[in-house]
Amino acid sequence: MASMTMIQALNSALDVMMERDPNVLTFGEDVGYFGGVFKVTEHLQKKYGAKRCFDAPINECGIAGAAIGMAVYGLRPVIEIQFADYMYPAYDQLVSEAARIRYRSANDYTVPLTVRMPYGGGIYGGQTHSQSPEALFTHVAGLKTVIPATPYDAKGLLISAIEDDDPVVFLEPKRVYNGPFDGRRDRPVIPWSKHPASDVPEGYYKVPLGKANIVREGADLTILAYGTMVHVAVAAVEDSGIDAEVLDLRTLLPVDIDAIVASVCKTGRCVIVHEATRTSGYGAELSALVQEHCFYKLEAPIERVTGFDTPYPHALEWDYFPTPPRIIKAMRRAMEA
Amino acid sequence: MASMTMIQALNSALDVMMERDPNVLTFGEDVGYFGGVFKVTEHLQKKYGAKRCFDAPINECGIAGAAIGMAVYGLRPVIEIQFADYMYPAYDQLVSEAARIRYRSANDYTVPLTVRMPYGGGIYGGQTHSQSPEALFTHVAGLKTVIPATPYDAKGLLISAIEDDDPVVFLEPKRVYNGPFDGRRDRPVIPWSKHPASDVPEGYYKVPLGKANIVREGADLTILAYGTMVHVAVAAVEDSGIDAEVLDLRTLLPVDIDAIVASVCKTGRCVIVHEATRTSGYGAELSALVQEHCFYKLEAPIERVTGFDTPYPHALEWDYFPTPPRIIKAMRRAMEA
Amino acid sequence: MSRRSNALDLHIPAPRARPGDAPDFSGWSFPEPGETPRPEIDAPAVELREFAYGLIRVLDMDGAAIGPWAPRLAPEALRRGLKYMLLLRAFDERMHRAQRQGKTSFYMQSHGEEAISIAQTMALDPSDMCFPSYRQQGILIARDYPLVDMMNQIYSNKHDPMKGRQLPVMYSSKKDGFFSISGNLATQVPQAVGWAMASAYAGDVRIASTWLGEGSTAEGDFHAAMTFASVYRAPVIVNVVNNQWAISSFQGIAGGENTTFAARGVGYGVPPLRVDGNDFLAVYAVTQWAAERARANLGPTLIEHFTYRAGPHSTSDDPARYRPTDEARAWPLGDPIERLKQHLMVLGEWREDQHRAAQEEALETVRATGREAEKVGVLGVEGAHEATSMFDDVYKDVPWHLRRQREDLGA
Amino acid sequence: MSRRSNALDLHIPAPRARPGDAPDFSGWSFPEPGETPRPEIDAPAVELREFAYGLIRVLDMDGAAIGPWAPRLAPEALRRGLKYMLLLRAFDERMHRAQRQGKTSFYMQSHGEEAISIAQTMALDPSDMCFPSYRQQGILIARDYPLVDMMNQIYSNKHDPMKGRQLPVMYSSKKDGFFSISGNLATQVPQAVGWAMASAYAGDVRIASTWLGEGSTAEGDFHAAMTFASVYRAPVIVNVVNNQWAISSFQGIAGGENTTFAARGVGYGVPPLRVDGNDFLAVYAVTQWAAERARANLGPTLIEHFTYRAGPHSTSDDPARYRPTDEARAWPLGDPIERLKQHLMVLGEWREDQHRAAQEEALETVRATGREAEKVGVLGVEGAHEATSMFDDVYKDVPWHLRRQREDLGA
Ligand SMILES: Cc1ncc(C[n+]2csc(CCOP(=O)(O)OP(=O)(O)O)c2C)c(N)n1
Ligand SMILES: Cc1ncc(C[n+]2csc(CCOP(=O)(O)OP(=O)(O)O)c2C)c(N)n1
Ligand SMILES: [Mg+2]
Ligand SMILES: [Mg+2]
Repeated sequence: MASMTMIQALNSALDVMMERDPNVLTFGEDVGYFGGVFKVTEHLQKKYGAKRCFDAPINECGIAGAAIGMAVYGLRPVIEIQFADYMYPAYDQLVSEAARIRYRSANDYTVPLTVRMPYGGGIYGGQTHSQSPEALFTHVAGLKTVIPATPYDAKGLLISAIEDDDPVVFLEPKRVYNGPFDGRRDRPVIPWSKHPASDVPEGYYKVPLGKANIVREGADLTILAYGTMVHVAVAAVEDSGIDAEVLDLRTLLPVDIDAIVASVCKTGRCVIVHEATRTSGYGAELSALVQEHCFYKLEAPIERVTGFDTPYPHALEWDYFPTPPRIIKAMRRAMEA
Repeated sequence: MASMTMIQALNSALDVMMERDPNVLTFGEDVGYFGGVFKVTEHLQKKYGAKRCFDAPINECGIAGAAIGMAVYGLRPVIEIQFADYMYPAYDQLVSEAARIRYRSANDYTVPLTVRMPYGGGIYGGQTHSQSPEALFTHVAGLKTVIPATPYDAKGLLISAIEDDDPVVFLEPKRVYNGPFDGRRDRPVIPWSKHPASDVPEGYYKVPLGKANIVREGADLTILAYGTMVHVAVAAVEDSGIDAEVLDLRTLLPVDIDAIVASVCKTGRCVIVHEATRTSGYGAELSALVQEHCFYKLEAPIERVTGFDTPYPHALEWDYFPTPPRIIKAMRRAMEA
Repeated sequence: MSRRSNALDLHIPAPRARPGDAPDFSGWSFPEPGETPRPEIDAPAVELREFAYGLIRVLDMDGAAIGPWAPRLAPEALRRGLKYMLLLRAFDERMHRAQRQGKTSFYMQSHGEEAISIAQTMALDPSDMCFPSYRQQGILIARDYPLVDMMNQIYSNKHDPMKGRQLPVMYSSKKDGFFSISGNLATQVPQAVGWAMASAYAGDVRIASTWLGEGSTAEGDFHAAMTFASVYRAPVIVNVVNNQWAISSFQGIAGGENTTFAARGVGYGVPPLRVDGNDFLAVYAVTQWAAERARANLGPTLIEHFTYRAGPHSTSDDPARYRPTDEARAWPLGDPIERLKQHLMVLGEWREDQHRAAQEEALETVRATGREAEKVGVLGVEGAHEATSMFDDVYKDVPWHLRRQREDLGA
Repeated sequence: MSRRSNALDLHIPAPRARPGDAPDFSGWSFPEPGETPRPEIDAPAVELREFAYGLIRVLDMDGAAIGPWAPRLAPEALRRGLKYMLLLRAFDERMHRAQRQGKTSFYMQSHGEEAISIAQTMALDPSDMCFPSYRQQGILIARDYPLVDMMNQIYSNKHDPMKGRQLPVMYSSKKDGFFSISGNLATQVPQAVGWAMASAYAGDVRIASTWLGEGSTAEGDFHAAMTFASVYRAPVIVNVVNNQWAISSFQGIAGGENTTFAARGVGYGVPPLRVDGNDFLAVYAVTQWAAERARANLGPTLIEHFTYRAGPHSTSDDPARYRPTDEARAWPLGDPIERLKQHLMVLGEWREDQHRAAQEEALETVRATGREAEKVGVLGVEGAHEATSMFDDVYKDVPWHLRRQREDLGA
């Protein structure tokens, strides 16, 4: 066990897998010598050589396309899209190709590919370094979508993603790379080392895909969240005095429906939190699922607390970011309904 | 007034607008001499010259990107993406650029662009000529998304889209291009000429964006649909004997929330129908909106009848397509709940 | 609008001839067969630039094989190539007709382009990996993939290896090194480069080859592929099949008015070979050159195959609506089957009666196979595929939401 | 793994020098200043291919202007250019420091590349339209855009013309023909082509010019742009600023190991000019040539500006982590400001004391403007922008769902 930040945990996952399996390699923009703009691939080129960890041309379509070809060959590539905001040029290769190849070839060809991308705001990154495009992946049959919230989960989920025989989009909440930021800007961000989920085994382990985590048990209301918003939701619960249960979904697709249903049917109230724009965000799917499965148990309308339907505005990002007070307001509405 | 198919109505809209406004031009793959693979741009090159209606290289990114530049210049380009399934290479230009330019330039530059694309299945087009990607647009702040269901609406909405000062994604239900196919494959498709909404003025008129149409009034249940599914929903209602109200949304973003709320609060039951894959489809947003606005009026869980979460399977497309029986089943569930 | 004297003007390329016009290939000049030198496979790319603007030809119009590019191919191999081409053409004709008869939804012929897929497959190693577009069904034929399985797929019947999920012509066969064809143009090209990089990564000996139409070179995927291939010196052959037409748009709309498609390779520092695509021997020879170069770790080659799409784009279009009907006949570089036949006859290795017999044999094979496949079923036969099979292979294992949807459908 | 003797191997390009190594530009050879001929503006593209592999130079290293490309620029214009460059450099330095002081979130300098944006802007018509990347702030400076507004944007203060919505350096000014900069690389390039097509469509006289880094040429948008520009002969200048580095990756990773970036133009049949980007006069001259060509309806030109990024990529990276710290000083083609200064001095049109005064003036302008902008506010001042202004300009009119979200936020 070691105390790791999320970056260190992700780096460790790659290291463990490259050590275990010569078919695992990683590439992307600035991923090689430099170790990635967020340092997730640091030391890997030095340790495993330039052929296993290298820089790519600035062409996300090519990064995804080449990785698909490698996966078809039999390798297990892990690619980095420098920011999720830059995944759009790769979108066709991911949606029309990676996601469909097993199906259209009737299981003849498969694409064991992992696509890492830092997502989310709160770092003054402006419109093109802050986006949360998860719903653009959850709509795509054939892709899995994973978002960790802690170092422990980040490593265990990334290893599961790499070992998965289908393409996995692995979104990394960059705002909590270095500490479990909880949206309370008036307090100093505590380092990961003070958080129990930063205790990370140095070797191989997995956190299974498709399983949510109950971060906090509660009786009165369920909060569904993932990534950065898990920490914000927990802070909101602390500040609200409401006995809410917080679910960290961890995998968005396939989502852990049993955990969701069990919790919401128990509490009868549900608040969904995400940072992505509201309309057609993943929260809409969660809302639809919850009302489909828990209709008769619901005592209040399901609330969505989300990013607004605007680009992420640079200087106004703290007005855009779903902070604890916004979540608490929704919780109160749900409790009072 | 003339009786027009949807193709003729769309062609007429382009003709009217090119006649009225020298800033309107249209291009895309096979759009010029050939008049488009679905003939929507037929005769336009001959009538207006090759500079106003022309073929483009097979590069959807370039088609969108060049059109954005033209719109920034001050023209009102209408581009055709040959099949919605091929919009992915253009997705970055549409999402990161067309949708954002007004915002990021603080209203300095604008993009009055219309992006036409045939969508939907039922023509044995297989996985890559059948997709319904509307939810990938409704999630994007800065885009409007429009889907007509009849020739009359197609022309009036397309003219509104062209005159709109923001980028509009205009999805055309290709299965009803030539007749209001209603999913009843055992009956011959009636031609548009037998349908009242094929009475189309030859000149200029508009159908406003953002306004739904009540296709059928009813007291017991509300069906929310758009495009091809409007006709399928009406057929389902006919076959079901249930007194359902059918709303043709026409514009998905901004959606006509007042019409939706009025109807569902009246009926207390809601079935949402679309052809796109279910998870994170636009139906999820509709479901979330309905439960947010009509929670206390709902007497049954909101039902979603959608395409399955698989690629569109060529030979099994009639099992995939949401047919009247599938809709009726959902209606019954909603009535009996 | 009155135009200023210095007004700018927009140029829209147009083909020389449209329906009603006479075909016009005048003014095109090609190097003579045998005229183009054959460089060493390790020649630096900078020395190969001019190949982008010439045309490598081996067969002259009388059937003689001339010059340094003439491959040393035994008559037996030539006859095999000819027979494959005859089979491919017969197959295409029958399947095109089958679509007209409503037995399938869609078909695409490779009429006029047969030399490319057949000669290239023969020049490659059987274990080399192919990433084709939808017009290289000849690869499967030359790799002796069961014709009946191609038909079963075209008919989407219950033996369809793609289980009814794919468009008719979008084959896949891993054991034959034939990658699953995509409906999205050009996506296979960076994948081929990635596969080739993986082969190099693994210290393998297999190379990759990929095909796309001249129209498809406009897609960004082509640029991605060329960039990656150049940067990592991937052992891959990128084949641009310039058959003059996309659907209704001529090669000028794809960027062929100001230069050749082979010249795209120049832009990336990738050796560009331009070859008469209707010349079986020349196609074979350039492929062999490029394959040897790739195997020697010298990286990618771009080959432009200069040819003509003699048939319609697909069963969905009528070429008479956008080009002169007799353009194919006027094509200055002839028909690939006729030209190889003539060559074999000049060699004294083939006779008219043999040719007629071979043609008849191809027809009979196709006919018999057609009967076999039709017995299994044609498109639209209910129950050919379990509806619930639609939920398989979306993922390796069926997740809960698809299980539930499968139950819904079953109910 | 034991490797077969004929095993393939994967090539990963690497720069010649990394931190700890001495900078290594040995073995590079450039044509002499004045050596490269100047073709007529209507020369066919085929005759211009070799320009992709040379380097157009006017100024020699002693400050003399030599040869057919030497532009006829009055000393007054040269002094103006020099002063703009001095102002740009002073501005960059101060803003870089401002970021270090926490007054802004982010900054990007154009250190070492000043000649490109300044000389090009001067060679273009003021009404020509520019589609820059994030490193051509010199365009705004040479178009006399208010420096204080640039700073207001950098500080995201309440006078920020982008209303706090954009990253600091992503300017926009329609009245100055400066397109809104995107955070997504290369997207502006097809837009510039489309704008140029629109100008030609409308019979206008204005042309477009666009800039992207050598790293960004790898993006598919560049291919789209070059294809469209070539096909429709768009009146556009595509400028590739090859400053040797993307972020941490050298130009070999972008595909510069096997050829030049100008050569990309060859691939599309677009005239490719390659120019010493640190030579103010040469940059001016090639831009003038390309602009005249475009205005004469002769279509696009691709210009590769060969230069060196002397500063960090942005305030977010430390170049000492990936390249030798003294690489910039070792750059064989000098510094653009020093070289123009020297030229003016050789002409007898400039003296050291004038230079010092001009430098001081630039600094003072920046200092004074900085005070003015800081008085308005720096990043993080609460209330600089109404939170609810975030909902404006998503659409022309605010739709119901944004109205509701605005109310929620207000509440
Ligand atoms: C991304 C994408 N855009 C458009 C299409 C529609 N389409 C199918 S084939 C075709 C023409 C391709 O022409 P070319 O590349 O020259 O190949 P050829 O058919 O001549 O072999 C087009 C436009 C598509 N399949 N995919
Ligand atoms: C689509 C996209 N991918 C990646 C990035 C991240 N990124 C920003 S700048 C940069 C390097 C660009 O290098 P180059 O084009 O050479 O321009 P330079 O910075 O040298 O001027 C990268 C990778 C981005 N902004 N957009
Ligand atoms: Mg073609
Ligand atoms: Mg650069």
